[in-house]
Amino acid sequence: MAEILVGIIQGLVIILLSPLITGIMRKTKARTQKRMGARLLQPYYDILKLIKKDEVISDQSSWIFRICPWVNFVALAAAAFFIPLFLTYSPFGLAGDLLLVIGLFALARFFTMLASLDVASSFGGLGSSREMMYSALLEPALFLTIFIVALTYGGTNLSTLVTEVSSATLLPHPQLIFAAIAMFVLVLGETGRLPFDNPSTHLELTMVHEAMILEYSGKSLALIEWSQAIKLLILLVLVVNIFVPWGISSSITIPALGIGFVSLFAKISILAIFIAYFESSIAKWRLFRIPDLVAVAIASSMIGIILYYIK
Amino acid sequence: MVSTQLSILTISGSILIIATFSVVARRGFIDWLNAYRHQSIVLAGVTAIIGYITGIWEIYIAAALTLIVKSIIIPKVLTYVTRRLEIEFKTETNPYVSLRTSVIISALLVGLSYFLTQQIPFKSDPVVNVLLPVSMAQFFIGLFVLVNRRTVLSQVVGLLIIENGLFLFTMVLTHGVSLIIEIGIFVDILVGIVISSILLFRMGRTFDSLDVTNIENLRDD
Amino acid sequence: MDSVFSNLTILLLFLTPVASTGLVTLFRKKRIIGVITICSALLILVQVFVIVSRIISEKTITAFGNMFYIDSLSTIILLSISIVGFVSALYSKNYMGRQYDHGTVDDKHLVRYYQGFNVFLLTMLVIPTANSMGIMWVALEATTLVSVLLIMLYYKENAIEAAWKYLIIATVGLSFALIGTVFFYYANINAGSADDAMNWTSMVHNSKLFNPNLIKIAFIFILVGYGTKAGLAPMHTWLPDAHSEAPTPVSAVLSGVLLNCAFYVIIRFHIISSNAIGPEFSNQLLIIFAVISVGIAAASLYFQKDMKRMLAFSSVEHMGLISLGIGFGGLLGVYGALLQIINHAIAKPLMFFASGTISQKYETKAMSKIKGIIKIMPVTGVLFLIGGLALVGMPPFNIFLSEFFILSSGFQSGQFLATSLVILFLIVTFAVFLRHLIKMIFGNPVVPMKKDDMGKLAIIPMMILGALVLILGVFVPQQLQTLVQNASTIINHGGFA
Amino acid sequence: MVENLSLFQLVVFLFASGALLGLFSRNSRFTRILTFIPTMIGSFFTVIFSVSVILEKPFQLMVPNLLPFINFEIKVDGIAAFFLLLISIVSFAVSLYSIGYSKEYEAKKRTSVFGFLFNSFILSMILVVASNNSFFFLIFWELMSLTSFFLVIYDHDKEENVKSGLTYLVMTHFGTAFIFASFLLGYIQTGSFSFDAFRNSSSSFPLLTKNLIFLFAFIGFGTKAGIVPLHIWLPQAHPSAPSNVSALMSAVMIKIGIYGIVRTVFDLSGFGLSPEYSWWGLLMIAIGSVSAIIGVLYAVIEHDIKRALAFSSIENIGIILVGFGLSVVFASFNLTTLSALALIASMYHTMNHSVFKGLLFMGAGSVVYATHTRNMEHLGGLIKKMPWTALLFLIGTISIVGLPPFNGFISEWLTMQALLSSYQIPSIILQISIAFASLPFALTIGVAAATFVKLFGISFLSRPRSDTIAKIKEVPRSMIAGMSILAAACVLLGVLPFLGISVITSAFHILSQPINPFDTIILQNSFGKSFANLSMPVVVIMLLSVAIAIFGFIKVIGGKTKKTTFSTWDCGFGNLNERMEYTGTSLSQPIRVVFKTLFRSHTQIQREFFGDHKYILRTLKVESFTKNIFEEKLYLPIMSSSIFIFDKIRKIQTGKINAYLLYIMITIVLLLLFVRLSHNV
Repeated sequence: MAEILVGIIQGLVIILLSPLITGIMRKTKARTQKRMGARLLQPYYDILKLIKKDEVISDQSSWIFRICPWVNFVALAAAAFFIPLFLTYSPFGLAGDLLLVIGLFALARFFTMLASLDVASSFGGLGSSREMMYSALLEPALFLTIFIVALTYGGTNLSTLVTEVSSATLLPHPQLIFAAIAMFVLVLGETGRLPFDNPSTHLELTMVHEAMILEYSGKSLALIEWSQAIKLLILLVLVVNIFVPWGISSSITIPALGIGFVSLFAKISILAIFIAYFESSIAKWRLFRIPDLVAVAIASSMIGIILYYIK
Repeated sequence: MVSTQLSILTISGSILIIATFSVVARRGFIDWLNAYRHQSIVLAGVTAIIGYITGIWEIYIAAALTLIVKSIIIPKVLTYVTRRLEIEFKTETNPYVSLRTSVIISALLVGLSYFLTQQIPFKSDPVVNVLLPVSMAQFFIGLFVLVNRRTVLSQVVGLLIIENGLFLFTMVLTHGVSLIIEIGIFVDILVGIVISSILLFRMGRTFDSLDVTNIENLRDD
Repeated sequence: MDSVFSNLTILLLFLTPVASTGLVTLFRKKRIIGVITICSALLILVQVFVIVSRIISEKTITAFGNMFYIDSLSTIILLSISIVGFVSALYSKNYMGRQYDHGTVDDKHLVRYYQGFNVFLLTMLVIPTANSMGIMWVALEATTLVSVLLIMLYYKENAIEAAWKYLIIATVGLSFALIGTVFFYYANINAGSADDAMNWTSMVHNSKLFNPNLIKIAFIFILVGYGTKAGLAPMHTWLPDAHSEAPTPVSAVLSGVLLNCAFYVIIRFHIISSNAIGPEFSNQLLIIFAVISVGIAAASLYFQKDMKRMLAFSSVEHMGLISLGIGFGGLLGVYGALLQIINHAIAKPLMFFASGTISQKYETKAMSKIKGIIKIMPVTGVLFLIGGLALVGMPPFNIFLSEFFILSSGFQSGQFLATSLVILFLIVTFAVFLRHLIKMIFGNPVVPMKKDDMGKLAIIPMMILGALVLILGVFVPQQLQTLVQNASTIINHGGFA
Repeated sequence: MVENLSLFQLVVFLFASGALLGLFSRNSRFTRILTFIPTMIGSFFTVIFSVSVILEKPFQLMVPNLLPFINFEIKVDGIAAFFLLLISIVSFAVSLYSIGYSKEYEAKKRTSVFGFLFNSFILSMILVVASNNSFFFLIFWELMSLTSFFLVIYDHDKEENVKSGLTYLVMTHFGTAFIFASFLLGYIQTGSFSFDAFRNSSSSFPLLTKNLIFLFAFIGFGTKAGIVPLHIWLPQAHPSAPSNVSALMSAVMIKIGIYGIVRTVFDLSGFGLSPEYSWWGLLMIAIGSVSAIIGVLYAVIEHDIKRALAFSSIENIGIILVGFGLSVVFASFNLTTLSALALIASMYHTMNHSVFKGLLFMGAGSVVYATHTRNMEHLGGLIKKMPWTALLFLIGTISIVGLPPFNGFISEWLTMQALLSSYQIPSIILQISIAFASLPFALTIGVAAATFVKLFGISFLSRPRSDTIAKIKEVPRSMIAGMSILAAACVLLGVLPFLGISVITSAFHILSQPINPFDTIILQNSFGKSFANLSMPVVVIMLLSVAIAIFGFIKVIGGKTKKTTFSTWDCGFGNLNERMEYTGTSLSQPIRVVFKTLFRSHTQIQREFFGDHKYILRTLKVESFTKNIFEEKLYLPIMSSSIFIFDKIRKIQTGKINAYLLYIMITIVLLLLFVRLSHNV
C-alpha cells in the first residue's frame, strides 16, 4: 500500500514540480542574457491564469484541435507515474516500461501535429512538417540509446533499470558515456530546445513547437504548456536517474526518501541550469543541419553498442 | 561383285555429281532444267544398275518411273508453267554467293558427305559404299542451291535435286522399300511439284516476278 | 487381334472423311457441305471414342495384316485429331459463312475448302494409325500438300508467301525425315528383319540389335526433319507465317493437331532409338531443341503485331514444352508431355477460334487496333481470356497441369539448368503474351461498335473447348488417365505396354 | 471432426453461392445483397471453423484420384487456422462494407461480375491456406492472384489500371515460379507432392536442399508479401483496385505470403535449434528492415492516399519479417522462450496489420467514394463532412503508427523487446548486427508517424482544398459498420493483448504466458529479473483516471469559461484561404530533403515575367518530381536489356526463305558433325 502511495506521490511530484523546472531554466537563460527574468514560480502563475481564461477557437478546427491538449496532458502525466523519481522503483512500473513512456510521448506529439494541421494556417503546417522530421530522425537515436541502457542494466523495465543503476558502481561501463552524449542530444530534441527549436520565439523561420500550438489559448494552452513542462522533467529525471544515480533511495523510509528527493532536486536543477546555459551559448541551427546533429547522436549510440558487446 | 560393275557404279556416281554441279554453276532456268533432266536420266541408269546388281525386279520399275516422271513429266510441267507466266525469270541474276564460290562450297559439301557417311556401317556393300556419299552430296548441294538462290524457280530446282538425292539414297541403302510406300513417295513428290507450279503461277500473277524478295513480307523485324 | 472388327474399325475411320469429301464434291451447295463436314467430323469423333474404349481394354488394335497398328500413344493423337477436327468443322460453318457473306470467298472456294478440310483430316488420321513408318511419312507429306492448298485458298499475297515458305521448308524438312526413316529401315534390315522392316512394331522388336552409330545419325535426321514439321526451333520459321495466314479453322487444326502428328512420329523414333542406344542421346537432343524453341518463342512474342502470328509462336513454345517433357523422360515427364499434347490441342484451337471471330468483328488482325473485346463481345472475350491464360500456364486451366508435370520431371531427372532456363522463358512468355492479350481484351474500343458475339455457331465450339480447358485443369477422367498412363509406359518401356 | 467437415463444406458452399448467385440477378441492388450476404455468412462460419480448429485439433480432408499422381488434400492446422481467422475477420468486415461501397461501380459495371470475383478471391485465399498439396496449393495460389488481378483491373477503362494490374500479375507469377521451384526441390527429395510428405521427411533433407527450398520460398512468397526489391507491383496494384479489394489484398492477401514463409520455415523444421539455420533469420531481418524503411520512406512522400497505404503495407511486412526472422535466429541458438516471444511479436503484428490496414483501406475507400479522388492535395476538411469515417480512420491511423493504447503499439513493443533480447545470442557478430538492425526499425516507426500525420492531417483536417469537397456527404451506414468492426478490433487488441496472444499461442502451440486478461506480459532478463513488462489494461485505467483527475482539476480551478469561435490567426492580413495551407508535398518536404538520394527528387521552376521586367513575376510554376529508384535502377534496366535481346532474337524471322533454309542446314550439319566427331573420340 505504501508502495502505491509513494508511486502516486512520485508521479504527482513530477507533475507539480515541472513548471518550477521550466521556471529555473527560464530564469537562468534570462540571467545569462543579462536580464532579470520573471520569477521562478512564474510558470505556475501562467498556468493558473490561463486556466481561468476564455478560449478563442479557430472556426476551421474540429474536435481534434479541442481534444489535443487533453490527450497531451493525459499521456504525459500518465507517463510520469512510470518514472522512478527518488525511489529506485515505481509500483506502476509493472504495468509499463520505458518503451511505453516513449510511446506515450509519441502519442502526445502525434496529436499535437494533427491539431496544428487542423486549423488550416500555414504556421501549423510548418511546425508540423518540421516536427515530423525531428521526431522521425530522433526515433532511431532514442531507440539505440535505450538499447544500450537496457542491455547494460538488464531491461527496459524502469524499476529494474534504476535499481540496477543505483547498485552499480560509478560508470563502470564505457558505453554509457556514449549513451549519455546521445541522450543529451535527445533531450534537447525531444523537448524542443536549442539548437533544435527555440521555445521562446515566435518567428516563423525558427519556430517548430510554438508554430504548432499557435492557435491555442486559455485552458488548452495551459494544458499544453504544462504537459510540455512535464515532458521536460521526465526526460531530465531519466537522464539523472540513469547516468548519475547517487542518492536515490532504495527503500521506503522517510529519511532515505528525503535524501533521495533532495539529491534528485539538486541534480535536476543543476542539469536544467546547465542546459539553459548551453542553450544561451549557441544559436538555433538551420533546419537541414539538424540531421547532422542527430547523426552524431546515432553514431555515438552505435559506438556505445559496439563497446557494450566488445568489452 | 564384279569389278566392272563396281567401276560402272563409280563412274555413274561421278557423273551424277557432275550433273549436280552443273546445276550449281549455271544461271539460266532452261539450263538447270536440262541439267536436271540429264541428272535424272543418269539416276535412272544407276537405279537400273542397282537393280541388275541386286536382282530385285521392283527396282526396274522404279528406274522406269524415274525416267518417265523425272526426265519427262516434271520438266514438261515446269516448262509449261514458265511459258504461261510470260515474265522475266530466265536467269538467276543475283545469288547470295557468287557462282565460283558456290562451286567451291559444293565441293566442300561433297567432302563433308564423304566424311559424315564414314560412320555408317556398310557391311561391305559396294553399292552403298560408292553411292551413299554421292546421294548425300546431292542432297546437301540441293539444299545449298535452295539457300543460295533468289528466284523461286531455282528453289524448285533445288528441291528437285534434293529429291533425286533422296531417291538415290533410298535405292542405294534399301533397294527400294515396299512398293506402296515407293508409289506413295512418288505421288507425293509429283503432287508437290504440281502444287508448287500452281503457286509459281499465282506468284507470277500476283507479283509479276519470281524473285524471292517479293515474298519477304511476313517477318518480325 | 487382327479381327474383321478391327479391319472394319479402321476402314470406317478412313471411309468417313473420304465419303464426306465425295459428298461435298457431289452437292457443292454452300448450306449442305458445311453440315456434311460437321457430321463426318462428329462421326469420326464417335469412332475415335469407340477406339479409345477398345484401347483401354485391349491395349492395341492391329488391322489389315500389320499395316495398321493402334496403341495408347496413337490413340492420344487420334483423340486430339478428332476433337479438334470436330470443333473446327463446327466453327468453319460460321466462319466461312461470314467470309462468304463478306465476299472474301465464293462458292468455288467454299467447295475447295471443305474438300481440302476433309482430305486434311483423312491424311492426319492415317499418321497415328499407320504401322509403317513409310506410310507415316507419306501421310505427313500429304498433310503438307493439302494444308498448303488450304492456306492459299484465297490467293492473297501473304497467303501465297506463307504457302510457299511452308511448302519448301516442310518439304526439305520431310526429306531429311525420309533419310532418317530409311536409315532406320536399313538398320532393321541389317538386324535381320524381312519384308515388314518398315513397320514400327518390327523396328521396336529388333531395336536392340541396331547399330548405334547408324541410329545416332538416323535420329538426328528424324529430329531435324520431323522437327521442322513439328515446329521446333530453329526449324520453326515457316510456322508463324503459315499458321497466321491460313483460314482460322485450318490454323486451329495446323497448330492444334498437325504439329502433334509430326511430333508423334518423333516420339515413335525416340522409342526405337532409346531401345537401341539408350535414352540419353535422344533425350539430350530433345531437351536442347526444346529449350531453344521455348526461348526463341518467348523472345519473339514480344514484338508481335498480328494476333494469329502471336498464337503461332505460342505453338512453337508448346511444342518445345512437349519435347521437353519427352526429353526429361521418366513417368512424370512423359505423362506431362502427353497430357500437354492433348491440352495444347484443346487450348490452341480455342484461341484461334476466338481470334478468328474477333478479327472478323474488328476487321483486322493487328493487335494495336483491337481494344475492349470484353465490352464488344463479352462471351468471346471471356473465352479468349480463358484460352490465353491456359496457354501461358495459369492454373486452374489444363496446361498448368501438364507443365507442372513436365517441369517436375525436369527437376527429378536432374536437368536443373534446362528446367530453370525454361521456367525463366515461361515467365517471359507469361508477361509478354498476357501483355498483348490484356491490352486487347480490356480497355475501350478504338471505334465504337455494336455489342455482338457473332452468332451461336461461333460460340459453341469455343464453349466446348473452354469447358474442356477448365475441367481438365482440375480433373482428369479415369479413362484418360489410364490411356495416358499406358502411353507413357509404352514410351518408357521400349514400345510395348 | 464431423462438425468441422460440414462447417468447411458449408463455407465453401457459401462462398461459391455468393460468387454465382449474383450472376443470375439483373437488379443491381438485389445483386449486391445476393453476393455479399453469403460472403458475410461464409466469413462468419470461417471464423467459427478456425477458432474450433485452433482450440481443438487439426482438420484434414482428402479426395484421391481427381488427377494423376496428385490427391486433393486439405489440412487446417493451428497455423493455417490462425491465418484463416485473419482472412475471415477481415473479409467479414470488408463484405459488409462492400454492400454500400459497390454502389460506386453500379452505374458503370456489373456488380455481379464483381461479386463473382470477390467471392472467388476470398474462397481461393481460404483454400490456399487450407491446401496440403503443392499442386493444389499452386492452383489456389494462382487463382488468388488471378481473381485479385481481375479485381485490380475491374475498372479497366483507365489504361493505367490495366498496366498496374499487369505488373502485378507478372510479378506474382515470377514469385510463383520460385515457389514452384521450392516445391519441386521438396518433391525430388520425397517423390510426393503432398506437404505431409515434406513435413515428415524434411529433417532428412540435405542442408543445401533445405537452404535452397527456404531461399526460393522466401523469394516466391516474399514477392507476394511485397518485400523490397520485389515490391514494385504493390504500390501500383493496390491503388488501382477498388478499395474493398485493396483492403482485402493489403490486409489479407499479402499475409498469405507471410503464411507461406512461416509455413515453409515450420515445415522444414527451420526452428531447428542449430546455428546452421540462423542465416534464414538474418536474411529475413535484413530484408525486413530494408522493406520497412524503404516502404515507409516512399509512403511519406506519397500524395495518393491508397498508394501511401500500399507503401505502408510494405513497411509493415518488413516489421513482421524482422520479428519472424528474430524468432528463427533465436530458435537456431536454442533460445526457445525468446523465439516464442519474437514469433508472437511477428504474428501479433500480422494480425494487427490485417486489422488496421483493412480499416485504413476501407477508410480510404470511403474517402474515394465520397470525393472521387485519391489525391490528398485535393482533399481536406473531411472530418466535418464525414465525422464517422474520420473517427474510424483516426483509430486506424493511431494503431498503425503504434501508439498506446491501440493494437499497433503492442506488436511493436513486442518486436522491440525481441530486438533488445538479441543480447542473449551467443555470437557477437549477430548481436551487433541485430542491434544495428534496430536502427532502420526505429527510423521506420518514426517516419510512419510522420506518414500518417500527413495522411490524416492533409485529407481530413483543415480547410477543403478543392470546391468539390464542399458538397460531399458521409458514406452509407453499411460502410461505416464494416469499418467499425475492424476499428473495434484495433481497440480490443490494444487494450487486451491477452486476446491476441492467447490465439497465437494456442495456434502455434507455444506455452502461453498471460493466463488471464489482466496478467502482465513479463519478460525476464538473463539474471531472472524483470526485463520488461506491460499491462495494457492497467495503463488504460491509469490514462482514464489521469484524464478524469485533470478534467476535474481544470473544472474546479478554472470555473466556467467561454469558448469563442473566430477565424484562424492570419497575421492581420485577412483572407486566409485554402491556397495558403500547407500541402501534403510541403509537409513531407524536410524528410524528402533528408533522404534525397532515395527519391532523386528534383524541382522544375518555370518563371514568367511581366514584359521586360526582370524582377516582377507574372506566374511562377513549381513542379516537384520524385522517382522510384527501384523502378529506375533495377526494373527499367532489366526491361530494356531484355527488350534488347528480344529485338536481336526476332531478327531470326527475317522473312527470307533462304535464311530459314540455312538455319535448317546449319542445324543438321552441326549435329551430324557433332555425332561424327564424338564418334572418333
